[in-house]
Amino acid sequence: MPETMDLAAMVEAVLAVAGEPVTLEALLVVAGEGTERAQLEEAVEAVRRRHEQEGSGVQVESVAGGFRLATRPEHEGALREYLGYRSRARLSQAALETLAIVAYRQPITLPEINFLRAVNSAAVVRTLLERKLVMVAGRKQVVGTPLVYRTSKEFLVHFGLLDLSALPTPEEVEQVAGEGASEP
Amino acid sequence: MPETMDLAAMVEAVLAVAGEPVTLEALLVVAGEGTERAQLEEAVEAVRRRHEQEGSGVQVESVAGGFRLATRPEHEGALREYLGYRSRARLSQAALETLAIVAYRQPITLPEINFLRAVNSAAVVRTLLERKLVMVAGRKQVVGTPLVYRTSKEFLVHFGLLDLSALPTPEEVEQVAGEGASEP
Amino acid sequence: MDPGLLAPDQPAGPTVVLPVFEGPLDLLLHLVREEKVSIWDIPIAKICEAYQQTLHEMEELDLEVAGDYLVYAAWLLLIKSRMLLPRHEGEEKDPRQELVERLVEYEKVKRAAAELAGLAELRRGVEPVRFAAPLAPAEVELDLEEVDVIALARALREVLERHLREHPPALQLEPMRFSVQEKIVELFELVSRQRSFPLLSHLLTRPDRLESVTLLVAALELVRLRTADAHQREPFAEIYLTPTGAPLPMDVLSDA
Repeated sequence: MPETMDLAAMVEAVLAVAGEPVTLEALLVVAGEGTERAQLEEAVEAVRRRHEQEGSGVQVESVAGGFRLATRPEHEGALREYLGYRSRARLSQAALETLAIVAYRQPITLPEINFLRAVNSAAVVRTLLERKLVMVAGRKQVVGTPLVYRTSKEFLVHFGLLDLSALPTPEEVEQVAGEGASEP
Repeated sequence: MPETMDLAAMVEAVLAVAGEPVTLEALLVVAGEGTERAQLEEAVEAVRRRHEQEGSGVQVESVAGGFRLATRPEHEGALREYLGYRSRARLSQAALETLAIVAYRQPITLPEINFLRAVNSAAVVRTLLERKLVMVAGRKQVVGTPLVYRTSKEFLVHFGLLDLSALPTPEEVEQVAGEGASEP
Repeated sequence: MDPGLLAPDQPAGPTVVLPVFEGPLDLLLHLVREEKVSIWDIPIAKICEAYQQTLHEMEELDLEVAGDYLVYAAWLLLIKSRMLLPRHEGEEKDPRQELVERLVEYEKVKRAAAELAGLAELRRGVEPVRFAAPLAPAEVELDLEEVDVIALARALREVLERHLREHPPALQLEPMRFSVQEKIVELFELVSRQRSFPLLSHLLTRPDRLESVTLLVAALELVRLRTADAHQREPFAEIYLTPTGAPLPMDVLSDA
């Protein structure tokens, strides 16, 4: 029954990109005229069975009046491990903002960063220190003698800059990236 | 060999969640100690083979230095129908030319691109930056210290390349350069 | 194309179909191919003429002929004139050499672009999967590898804009440089002298915006005090002030 298998492949493709439960009605629309409800039900079952085989890491779930493809509970540990690994090579928006402030306003203290971001950025600064993008460059001689931060050599290497004067100016960014341009 | 199948299931779960290329190194970290590189390669192959069977709507791709689960081209129509007409816009001829220049000559500056195309390409480069197909990789140490561009990871994913060495060589391009190349 | 889709009453006559060119090199390559000549031995006079002819056609079609095309038109003319000069064996290089080199390089670019287009076409419909998972990353994170200086500079701009929104600069109050009372007296004298005083022209020719504003308030006061009438023939037309004959009240005069 090749037709069911073709339909099954189509169903799996839709479920794979949907990111949310897909109803049988939606699948009927996608399949177009000439496809019976029963055929689609069979196709969904075919996808389900295929993922019950050994070696599959995902399954078809029936939820909220529809179907979705989801990982299996037994892989939760692996997924946690993977997401942790991935986030070590990533920057949050908060980290990017803080890095930008340090890059353009260095040397700068944590209270000054907090003032600009209006959020306590201690944890983010710690992350940047761990990633070696930012480093401590002494203390500021004001009340509380806070630590001052600078970008590191690794920072320059990562962004391909010879020195800090090579950071693009706001005007340059506007020209290159079309910031603020009103046309679409 | 149940162990390979267990590893394969774990690999599939990770790929399913990642939605982006996952390197073998990442999989090694996730699998933990005691898992050999060769075993993991075998597991990835097992996932790949399983999705080459009839009835699968997804495939394992080797792109941008890793493995990725993605849909197959034959379901484009179904996906477009389901997702609404949200299919990525094709790149213009100007964008393709500029991208080809960046891809083969990176790192490269805007004046160099302009020279090769004999047309001011600032707007095109801006579009490519917005689509994240190219990125700034620092500056060139020549008069005016212009920004230099290179292709991104997204570029490799977009064109289905494992790495830059997977780009067709100039000789290969020469061979296939038939009528197609001259059509506007 | 479905012939039924064609409009039945299209104007007859030849229509010029001009391909879209990506620039002067693209146009030149097109001409070289159209004239079926070798790129290594371009008949410059012929190509030069065809090039200019195409630029004319583009202009007639109201296509924008950018400066880039004109630079090449001038270069072609220069090469053409150099070709006419006698050259001695092995003394100078062919005047066409640089042009040929650029054309060859550009042809490579076009082929590579076609190659990329082909690769992209094969991948239409290839979309990354989004399976449901028990754990999702809490926050959208950026691949450090993909963060460049432009992303950095944009992030700074966002911070500064947000900061400015949350800490708007204190309202600056300018010291009063003109008094309404003084202006009432001044304007009253002007109106009385002229019988029909063009208010708008007067306001618009003041060098200081603050003075114009003060004068406008003074004019409204004059009308309110019934010492002047205001007339306007139509919206946005000149506003004329005419004296009613009534004097300025004493309190205005004494405060001024």
